[in-house]
Amino acid sequence: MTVRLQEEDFDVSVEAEALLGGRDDVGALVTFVGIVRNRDDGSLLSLELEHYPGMTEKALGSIEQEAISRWSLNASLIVHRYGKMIPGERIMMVATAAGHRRDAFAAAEFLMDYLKSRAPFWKKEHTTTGSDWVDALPEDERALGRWADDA
Amino acid sequence: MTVRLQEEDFDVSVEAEALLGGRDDVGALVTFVGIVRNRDDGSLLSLELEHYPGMTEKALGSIEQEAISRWSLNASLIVHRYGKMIPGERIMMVATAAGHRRDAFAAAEFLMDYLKSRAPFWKKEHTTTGSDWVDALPEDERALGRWADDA
Amino acid sequence: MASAARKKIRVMYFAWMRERIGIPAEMVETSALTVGELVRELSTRDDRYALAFSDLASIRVAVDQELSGFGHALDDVEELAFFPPMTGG
Amino acid sequence: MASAARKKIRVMYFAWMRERIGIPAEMVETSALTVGELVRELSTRDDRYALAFSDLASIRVAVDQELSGFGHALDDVEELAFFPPMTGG
Repeated sequence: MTVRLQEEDFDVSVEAEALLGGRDDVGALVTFVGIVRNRDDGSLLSLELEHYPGMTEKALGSIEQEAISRWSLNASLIVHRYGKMIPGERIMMVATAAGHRRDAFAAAEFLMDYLKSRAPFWKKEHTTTGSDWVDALPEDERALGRWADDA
Repeated sequence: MTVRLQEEDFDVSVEAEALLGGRDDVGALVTFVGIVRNRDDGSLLSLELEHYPGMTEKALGSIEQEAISRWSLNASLIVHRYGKMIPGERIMMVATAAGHRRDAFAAAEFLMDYLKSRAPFWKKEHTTTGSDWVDALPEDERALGRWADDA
Repeated sequence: MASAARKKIRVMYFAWMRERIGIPAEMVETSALTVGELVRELSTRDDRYALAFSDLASIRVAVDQELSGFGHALDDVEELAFFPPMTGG
Repeated sequence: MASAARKKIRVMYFAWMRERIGIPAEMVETSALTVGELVRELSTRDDRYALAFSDLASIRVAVDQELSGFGHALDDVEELAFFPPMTGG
């Protein structure tokens, strides 16, 4: 159960290998990778990711603990980058390892939903016409609702 | 949109890189990796995977087409191995790339649910006490039900 | 009523169907009209076939590489496959 | 009624809160009892603060690195942070 903040890129295979660590009780590994997506008109130059050092680790750690208490997981990982990235670059990843695929899928979606709205990250977009902070989406906040029944 | 059957192992990062191919319109990449899971008592020696050459490619191809018609995907991939594997080895993977995480997650789960029950693969377990074919699970068949409403 | 023409069909067996029958595939000449009729024909051949086909609920059938059912007609069918429920992934 | 003791709190600003106020963090001495009272105090300082805190619905607050609300009491609080809704992932 690991949380890591870093400026540099990561390799999904290397992270997955470290997560599994040669164990043979895992049947399902789900990974999610968030990537800097260009705008339809190609106008995005770069994305700048700011975070709140200290709180970020705490928030991600408690989201991960919540996932562990809800699903039967063998291991999980959150890696999130900060700083400047260009379109096509990896921003972050989560990985969940479980005996069965249902647990791995549900926990990965849960981690993403909470990370989106409850972990202190902010994105600023630099485009050909200026720079602006990305607005939070109402659907990201609403997405948390679907986990409430299981609480 | 690719389907590949092979005896040899695969590398998730290499597959993901090939899938994204430098494009910058992808915001979310979900991968699922199925792994040979040992039994709780450690008695599994190996898993043998048989498939129906010809039909496998057709079945996986049509499952993938169905996913493409239901969700907004940029790209998808199914790699499935056959032959003999030991506990801890990768059996198969699916990857789905989309603008948004909802589509990528839902399509990956859909691909897995259909692949489990509708693609011609059979697993035989070789254990310290004998060999036997793995039974299909009723919940895998039931899992298909949740996609029926969207049809 | 048209008389049933004899036709040749490639029949394949997978997983424990293959093991119980003892061969992975064979050419079968039959005048059966449906998959179900062919199954009854095969079942009478010998004990191996009878045992392999004894519980139809646990057997799936593919007609020309598409999942199908025992009621499927055999006209123009080139390849049939019998196997247990699938367990990939 | 206990008189409100003066206390020192580290106040941090992120994303457009940081940009509008012009600094990432500062030590604030206050006798405010709640986060909301402190916000009203800060808002009266100058236009930058007034603008930054003008729409509370679009501001989130963390008290000692835990998401909290404007009604939270300031007793024993060491670190406060104000920022827009989060957009990670």
